[in-house]
Amino acid sequence: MSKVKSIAEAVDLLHDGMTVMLPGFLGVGTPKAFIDAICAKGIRDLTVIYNDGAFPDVGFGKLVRRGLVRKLIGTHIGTNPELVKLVAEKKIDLELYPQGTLVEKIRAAGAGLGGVLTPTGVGTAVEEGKTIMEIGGKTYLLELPLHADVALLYAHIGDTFGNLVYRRAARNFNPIMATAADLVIAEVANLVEAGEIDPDHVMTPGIFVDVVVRGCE
Amino acid sequence: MSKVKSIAEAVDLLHDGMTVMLPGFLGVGTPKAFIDAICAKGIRDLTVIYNDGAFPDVGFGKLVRRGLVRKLIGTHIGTNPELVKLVAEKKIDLELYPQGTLVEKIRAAGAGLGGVLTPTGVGTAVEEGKTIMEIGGKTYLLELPLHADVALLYAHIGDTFGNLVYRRAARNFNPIMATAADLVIAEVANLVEAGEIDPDHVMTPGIFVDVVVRGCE
Amino acid sequence: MGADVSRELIARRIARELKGGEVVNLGIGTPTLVANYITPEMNITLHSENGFVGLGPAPAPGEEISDLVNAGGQPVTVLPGACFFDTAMSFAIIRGGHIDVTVLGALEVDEEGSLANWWIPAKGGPGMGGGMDLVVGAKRVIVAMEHTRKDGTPKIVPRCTMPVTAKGEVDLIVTDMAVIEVTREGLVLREVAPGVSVSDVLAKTAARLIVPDEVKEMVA
Amino acid sequence: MGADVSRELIARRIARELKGGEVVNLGIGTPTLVANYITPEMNITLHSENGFVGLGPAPAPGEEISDLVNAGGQPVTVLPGACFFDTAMSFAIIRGGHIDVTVLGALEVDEEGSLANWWIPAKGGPGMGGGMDLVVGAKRVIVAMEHTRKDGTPKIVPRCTMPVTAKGEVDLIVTDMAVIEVTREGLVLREVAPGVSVSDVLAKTAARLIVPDEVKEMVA
Repeated sequence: MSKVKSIAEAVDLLHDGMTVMLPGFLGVGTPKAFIDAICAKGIRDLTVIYNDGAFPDVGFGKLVRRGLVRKLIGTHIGTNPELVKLVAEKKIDLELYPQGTLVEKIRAAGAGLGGVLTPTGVGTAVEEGKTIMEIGGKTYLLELPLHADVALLYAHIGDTFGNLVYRRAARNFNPIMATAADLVIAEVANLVEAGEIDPDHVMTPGIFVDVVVRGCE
Repeated sequence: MSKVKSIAEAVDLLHDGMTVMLPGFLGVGTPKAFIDAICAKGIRDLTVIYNDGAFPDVGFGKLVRRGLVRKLIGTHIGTNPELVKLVAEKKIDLELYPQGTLVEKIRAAGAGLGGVLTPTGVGTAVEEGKTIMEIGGKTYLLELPLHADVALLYAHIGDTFGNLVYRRAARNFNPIMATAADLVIAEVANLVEAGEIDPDHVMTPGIFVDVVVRGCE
Repeated sequence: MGADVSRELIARRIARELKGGEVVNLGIGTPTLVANYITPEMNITLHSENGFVGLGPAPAPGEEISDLVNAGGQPVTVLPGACFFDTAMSFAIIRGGHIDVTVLGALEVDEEGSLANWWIPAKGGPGMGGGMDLVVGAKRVIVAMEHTRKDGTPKIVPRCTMPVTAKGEVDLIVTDMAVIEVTREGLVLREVAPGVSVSDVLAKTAARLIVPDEVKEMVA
Repeated sequence: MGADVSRELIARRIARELKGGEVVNLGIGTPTLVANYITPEMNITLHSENGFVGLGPAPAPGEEISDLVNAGGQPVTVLPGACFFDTAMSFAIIRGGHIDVTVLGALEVDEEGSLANWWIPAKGGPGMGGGMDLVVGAKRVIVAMEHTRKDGTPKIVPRCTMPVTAKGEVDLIVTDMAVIEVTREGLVLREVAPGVSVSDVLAKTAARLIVPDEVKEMVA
């Protein structure tokens, strides 16, 4: 049974106020066509889990410019001066984590873990409000799972069952975010039939993916 | 710089009393030639981290039959009656974890985490002696990292830099164990030059692998 | 009813519980037989905890592939759309709630839906393998087992006496005699096997069973 | 000394710290320049935290590949033996101690080897990105920076005044004026740049510096 839908059908599954996981690193690995569709429809008040600020006219930056983002949960916003300004003016909320912590929080949600202990951030502002544990003479912060309503993935190849293959550095957060949202939509540059991808080369199992849409390169 | 050595050279890096990570599931994914070399040399008093009991004449079972194993850290021994008997006679120590817990403990060691919280085992004999934490109304066990002196991997393809590709269900514990031992030795069925494997298809980055040996299919 | 016939009855009945699009893990033994009653039209994806989804039937003799076995170590095939992954991902799938239904055997099940299906090795049992994660992580847990031990003593008990695999995780028990649902109120008898009466089931069950007005005949 | 010349001096000096077989992560800015002084014979593997090892030089104009950028977002190439992975693996490599050396810039470093290189965004800074994990996880942390701010005030201070990236993790500080080692006893001045005297360095350093009998000239 094919999971392929049109972008219009898939965007209809979203609504204002959602928490959205968006993979990507400075825009690489972020779905392009799907972001444009969200901007066109104007789905707003979004909490976005995304690594960085991207650039003002790229990926996540487009959502910011279009005024659709209420809050960013990420690691770094320095590449997007528009976002930096909006955060300073308190027009967009910002929740920061070290990058390795952000990805482990997402993985924990997807993997059914109640949390992980990381040494990153000990003795810094990052530890504020967190449970601190000492184990074997070393200090760790307890970081809790981070889950989303929807994850919007980008893959180089996808099949009709939702099996995905990423290309080069566009992989980044995609395989992890695929595991941690109630609804998972994948924009794929190249759509193939189930069975056409070598089962050893699949990077995200299709069982995680609910909807596949055709995107662009 | 090539990491390729002969099996004899690689076995010389091992010594009695080591803690050894051995990937595999009922023998599939376990290095064959390297196990035979350990049996031939008689490296003994080993603590082996391995999922199951394998079978008496397969993989880990060969180490047991040869009398080289002092302790197994695993999840299930029922397929190997010789091992069951040795455990019952207290000739081999046994430390059991749920399979998902075992792999997370190994991953935590490799990923620099101080531990993970899992719901698996709560309210059972598995929780004995462990820190129990309640988070958001759900109960979890704190499971600590598990590290080894050496990991002995098995890959279908490996290059001279140690990049590895596994085949089908032989992947199992290999990629995780690759990250959590001081010394990592990979037996590869097919040895190629660095650069011959598509960088998107590599399943274990060569930076984890210290020594590559040629094995058999 | 012979053991084979009763195993088949259990497997067929459980297959009817599965819904289109579900991801299912079948344990070793009777649960494995459920696969025989899953048709392609049912659109079920089988997960194998040793590292793949898309588990297919056994290969033709001579066509076994050494690296492709199921969680019981038997040669298998994969279907189009299958994919392989490592153990960390396999158990992230399991523990993370991405398995819709797990079917597994049990030595005991109790009124709270706790089950025992492994034994402390010091007492002669094999260890828990992946079973504890499956029972805790799957959205729905179905136990497939004979209603009693070989000596006729009940396996459905007020409170497990053996080391439990998990507490309160079982949703449905399917035996050669009955289908029993685990509810907040306790164990509810939903169906009895052909030729088995409600009083037969009550006689072979040590746990308290709630018997509603309507108890259907088990259709397999 | 012009800014370019001093950045080059710092980068060349740091390249001399790297040993054969090491896995190295280079931060944005001056640290990136270190790559210009790493030869293939040195057998160094560069890690890029956005998801690969085997980072190579910039591509020829027109040969950029959209999915292949470094952690600064610039088009790059990969060398034979490179491989790609996801962010979870990238930071498992970082936090798990599989990076031998990380080189990064800093706004402040103090006597305990703590460093500040990000700013709380409410105060106008960008966020920590992957820097905190790198500093905590790498076996060896080398700071590459100008010895003072543009206004001439010292960046090497008794105690960081800005939000720290990590406590006590810095091993070596390489500036346009000096090479300073962080030891249990405190900061030890190991080398001074050509044309710079020990007293020049002391004058531009707010932290206490231990000056051993022998202070070498920085060889780049």
